[in-house]
Amino acid sequence: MSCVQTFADYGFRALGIGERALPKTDITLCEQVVLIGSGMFWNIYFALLALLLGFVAASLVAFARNSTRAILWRPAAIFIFILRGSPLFLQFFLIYETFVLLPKVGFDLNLGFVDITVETRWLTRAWLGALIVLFLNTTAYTAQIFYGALRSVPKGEIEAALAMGMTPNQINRRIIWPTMLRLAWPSYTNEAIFLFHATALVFFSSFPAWQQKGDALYYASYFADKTFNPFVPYPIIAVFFIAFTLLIILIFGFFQRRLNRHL
Amino acid sequence: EGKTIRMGTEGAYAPFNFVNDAGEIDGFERAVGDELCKRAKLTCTWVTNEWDSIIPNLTAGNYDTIIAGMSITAERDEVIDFTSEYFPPDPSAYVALAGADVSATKGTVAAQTATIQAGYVASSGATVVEFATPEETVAAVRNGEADAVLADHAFLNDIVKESGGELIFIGDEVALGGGVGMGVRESDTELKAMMNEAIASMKADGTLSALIAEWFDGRMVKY
Amino acid sequence: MFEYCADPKILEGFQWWSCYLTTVKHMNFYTSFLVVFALLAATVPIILVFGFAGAIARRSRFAPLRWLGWIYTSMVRGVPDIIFFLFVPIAMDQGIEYLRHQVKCSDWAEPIRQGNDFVVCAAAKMPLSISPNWVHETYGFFLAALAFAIVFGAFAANTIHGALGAVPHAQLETAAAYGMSRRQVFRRIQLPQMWVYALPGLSNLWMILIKATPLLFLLGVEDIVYWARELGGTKTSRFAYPHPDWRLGYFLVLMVFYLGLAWVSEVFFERMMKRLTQARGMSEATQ
Amino acid sequence: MQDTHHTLVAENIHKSFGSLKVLKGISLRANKGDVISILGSSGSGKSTFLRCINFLETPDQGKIFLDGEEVILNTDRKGRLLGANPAQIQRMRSQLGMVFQGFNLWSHMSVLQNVMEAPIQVLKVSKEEAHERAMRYLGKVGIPHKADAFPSQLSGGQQQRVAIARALAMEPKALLFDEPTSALDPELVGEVLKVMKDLAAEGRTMIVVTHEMGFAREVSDRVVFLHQGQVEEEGTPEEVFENAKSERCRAFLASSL
Amino acid sequence: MQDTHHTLVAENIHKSFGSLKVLKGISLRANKGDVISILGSSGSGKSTFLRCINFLETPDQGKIFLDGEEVILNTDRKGRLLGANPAQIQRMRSQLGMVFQGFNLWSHMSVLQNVMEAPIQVLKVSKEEAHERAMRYLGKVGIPHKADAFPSQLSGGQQQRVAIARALAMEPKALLFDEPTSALDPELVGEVLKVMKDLAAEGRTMIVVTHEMGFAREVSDRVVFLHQGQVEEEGTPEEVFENAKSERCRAFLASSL
Ligand SMILES: Nc1ncnc2c1ncn2[C@@H]1O[C@H](COP(=O)(O)OP(=O)(O)OP(=O)(O)O)[C@@H](O)[C@H]1O
Ligand SMILES: Nc1ncnc2c1ncn2[C@@H]1O[C@H](COP(=O)(O)OP(=O)(O)OP(=O)(O)O)[C@@H](O)[C@H]1O
Ligand SMILES: [Mg+2]
Ligand SMILES: [Mg+2]
Repeated sequence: MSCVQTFADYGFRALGIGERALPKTDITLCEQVVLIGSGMFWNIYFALLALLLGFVAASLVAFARNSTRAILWRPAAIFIFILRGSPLFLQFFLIYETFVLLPKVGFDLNLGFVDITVETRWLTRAWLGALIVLFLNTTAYTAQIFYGALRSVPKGEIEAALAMGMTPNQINRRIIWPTMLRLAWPSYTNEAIFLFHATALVFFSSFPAWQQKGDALYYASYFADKTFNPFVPYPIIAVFFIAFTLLIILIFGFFQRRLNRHL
Repeated sequence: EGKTIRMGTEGAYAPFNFVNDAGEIDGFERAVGDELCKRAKLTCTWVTNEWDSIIPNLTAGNYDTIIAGMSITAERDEVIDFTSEYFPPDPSAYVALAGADVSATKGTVAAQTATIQAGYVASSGATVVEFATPEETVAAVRNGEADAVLADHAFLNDIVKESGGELIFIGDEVALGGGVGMGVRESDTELKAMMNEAIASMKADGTLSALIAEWFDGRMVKY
Repeated sequence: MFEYCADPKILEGFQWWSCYLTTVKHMNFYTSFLVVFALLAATVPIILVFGFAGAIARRSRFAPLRWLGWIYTSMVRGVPDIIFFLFVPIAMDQGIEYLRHQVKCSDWAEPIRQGNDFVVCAAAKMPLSISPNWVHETYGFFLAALAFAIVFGAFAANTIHGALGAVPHAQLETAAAYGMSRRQVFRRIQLPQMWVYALPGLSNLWMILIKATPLLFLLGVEDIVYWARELGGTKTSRFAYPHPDWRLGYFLVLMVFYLGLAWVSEVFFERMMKRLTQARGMSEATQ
Repeated sequence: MQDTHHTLVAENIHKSFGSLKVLKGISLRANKGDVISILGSSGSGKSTFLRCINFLETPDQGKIFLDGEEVILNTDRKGRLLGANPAQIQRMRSQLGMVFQGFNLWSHMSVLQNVMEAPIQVLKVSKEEAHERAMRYLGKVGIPHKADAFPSQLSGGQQQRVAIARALAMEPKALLFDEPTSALDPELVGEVLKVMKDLAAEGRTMIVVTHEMGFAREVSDRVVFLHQGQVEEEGTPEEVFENAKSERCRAFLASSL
Repeated sequence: MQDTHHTLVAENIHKSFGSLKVLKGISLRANKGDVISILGSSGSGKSTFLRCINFLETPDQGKIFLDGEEVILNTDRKGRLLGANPAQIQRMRSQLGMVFQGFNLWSHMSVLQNVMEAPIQVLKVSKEEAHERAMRYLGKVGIPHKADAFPSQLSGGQQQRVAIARALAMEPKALLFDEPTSALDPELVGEVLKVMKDLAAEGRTMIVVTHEMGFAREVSDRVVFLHQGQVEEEGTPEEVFENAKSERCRAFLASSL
């Protein structure tokens, strides 16, 4: 079977498209590369969505943490501490167990133009449940990074804004937030990389894989199990991760230069 | 001769092998293994290893045998060698919540990741959902995540028996894999021969059948 | 443990619990907490060694060494730690045995790779098959510590590299202006000043390291996660103390343990940073 | 004692930090067009006084009037004063331009954006209008060609001039300067002082904390010498520089010349 | 043209950064006990020249002699000069004390350690001897009581005095100062200038880049005015301050007074 054919069969297997049965015998290098690559879809999906949502939430949590009002900073501090202080795999486990215990109901969500039936059952599926865990986790880490940056925004620039009669809200939005972002960016780049790597834990530790649709590590360990040789699939997935990590560094570096263009 | 042999097992698959409350490896295979070593005049030490990497660690030489309820399959046989079986082919069985019928075996079926059962369900037309540990597969049935679980009969038997009627066997048993044998490195022909000889002698004098009856709910196997 | 524990089947309530929680298996669980600390204690010095080696390599004037430093820090940081742990320790183990084989059994005729098997002579085994089990476990622990150190050393190297660069150039230049040699400048000025800039990054790394220790069980070390999972799983009446799935409870205990460790660490690092910055009146270096 | 005909009145301002009494009852009146210089040694409370005037520090006691309108302060449970009405404080701040020693330009905005920001956000001026104003005032301080530069690309003197343009663009009733030249290289001091002299000549109300005796002498209508949180000496430049009554003030002036 | 009787000789120093020619052939001779002031507007190359003298920048061309010994420079493959012998450069640096504008005290060491460090490390002086020296020179600059303080606990003026003591403790043949007072508050300038005057009176060889015209006039034996990388004017203070031949120099002096 040619590699092109393999790609047609398994290129999107992680999404459930293509050949149903996974290769069982006479596994070729091509099959391993293609299936592990298709699994990368889920790693990217988790990383991308959790990062985007987490970025917004972390900005809010960071400002809450930086507030002088106890009803804002206390909960923010506790949230950050718990999620930063415990291993991700325990969070996966505990939150999955909680989701499993929720009653399995569906309810309709009216979006005006379309009705969607939302099922609590989705919470136990990786695409939603694991996303929520990763989102909460990166929110906490990012919030801590942003909070640190908030505290190092030059006081003088804030005072200058105060002295011009700007409201706290305007100052937060126009002066503090952009500066905070610039200061936080290098650490935030690291967090993005860590989060991307953490996506490998999704199917590995807690969330079940449905219909053999899993992430890159799911397929890599499948092959390691089938071929009994860890020295092919794991290096393959390592190369995939290195490549995407470099991509992250590239993209974040681009934003970094934009954020620093005035320096 | 008194050679030292390291026996690799999983320690998490009662009643084949598990870690008892004293922290020791226990179970049917412990009993069989110790007896085999005695007969082959070998000194044996026991080690546990994660199921996922149990074969690579054997070929890498971290221990000398796998004695972990491992079915003899063609794929595995390509990589390692098996002794003759010391436990007959054990059918796999479906377990579901009480009240479920056979249709559950065509619904969502839980299985442990990367087991022959997972592969079987995937090709049976049912929706397979894979968990990292056997514990979780049963939990998934209990909490309604899955309609049924497919696993070795011997493993499920204890659980069903003690579930107080919550869980039942459904559908037909499925014959997957061969009998259970001891895995050894292909290059280790000497050890394989010694073990085969010891197994044959245990079969011949009935000790093996007695051990099976003891550990598997009085199951009668004739060797 | 206690006298009355002889027959667990008849125990109830407090007595049952007191016996259950003091089984040998539970004792193993409790001691495995020490394993976590042992791992941390064993790895931190190696991590710092790797970190300094990597950072210094990256600053070297000798280009190949610089590239080596760069490759180490960027490649290893690019791979998720679990994936790294899934194959690198086995590879290291085989590497060590291969080298020992070359040295000790050079007259060995058979190939080392026989199909899938990796076969070295008995004398090259690491540790020897006849060694008692604790040697095997210690060796496994050592490999795990080494694997951890390689991964985290790469991150530490990156942090230290950045911190060395963050020391104000003027401080170094002044030392040079007084006639100090490159080595003296590095040892007397750059190195001591680096810590202020490295500490935030290193403390962050420490926090990550703590939370990565559950991966130990991937490396074959019987750590707290292994025992929590083992003890928490459903126990049939084949066991002395049967119970349903209690993993949730055990994992909550782990959670509390990790949170406590994180809290203590945070307080410690805050104090340390204060001491470093207060004496010198530096503004806190941002990560 | 309400002085409605003065542009800016500070009355009996007290301020402590912890147990340290920094201001012990300082009053100041500025008519429209007045240039008042505040002198004093380091730590005498000059900056704190200026910061109290526009509530960057809340005074412990005292009153502030701007164009006859009193800023309402309430006492909180612990007896501290608090701005009663954030909107009023913001409004009055928008009418007092402040120029800091460290410039405090917003580093992520271009020069033009720096100058346009507050008029748009605070005064709700249209973008076009703000742009037009910004260019006018940048022209006045002599650097319209730097409109698109970022602060980090400017010399200190240029940055301080942008800060002045930024304050001017709010068209404030009075300008407060806190040592506007002391962060500058000697050669850059000149350019900023020149701009300030021009502003004085235009008849702007200005309160200037400074160490530049030449400027204080030449430009101010009145000089105030602070010492240990109190007004030690006050008068026209001639009175203060030539005939200071206070010994301490004479010593200070002697050492600074 | 070798001048063995001069303490410090820089001959025809050239230096470019990229395509920017900063120094275009500057020479300078200092006898033992000479105080030479270097003036010039910002960017004229004063700092670069000073840094070339002790090889913090490697000159592109030119020669340096210290007490008649030439510092050997080699040309690398790209035609750039390189110090041939790191040991020689380190030795000559140890004989030239440099005091920077930003003080550059080592922040992780106490004042005493700062002063003792280089004598111990570079001159291999014993600990006791270094301690004795340190206390002597700290006494000379008037702050022996601050020996155990950390730099951050000192005022700018005090820091600069420690920096001078640190340079003196090497007992160098000549002292190089790069704008030693321009990072200081006006009130702190005085104390540092006083120390420098004392040093001049003691007969130390000093080369001082400064903006303090008063100091240059009063203390120096010779004044050098740099402009665009060249010596535009040179002479005794009287010659330069009262009868500068160059127009550019007259303009500079006028604006600075
Ligand atoms: N936020 C604050 N907290 C505590 N003390 C303060 C604070 N701000 C100022 N001080 C103290 O109040 C006193 C007066 O400070 P202020 O800045 O007003 O002096 P200044 O006259 O402006 O001096 P300088 O000429 O150095 O700027 C000083 O002793 C200072 O240490
Ligand atoms: N490392 C460098 N790389 C590139 N250009 C430099 C470097 N150092 C100095 N320059 C440039 O060389 C010129 C002379 O700089 P130098 O610092 O010697 O001036 P200066 O006379 O000391 O001025 P100032 O009075 O501002 O200190 C300036 O235009 C400066 O931008
Ligand atoms: Mg002040
Ligand atoms: Mg300079």
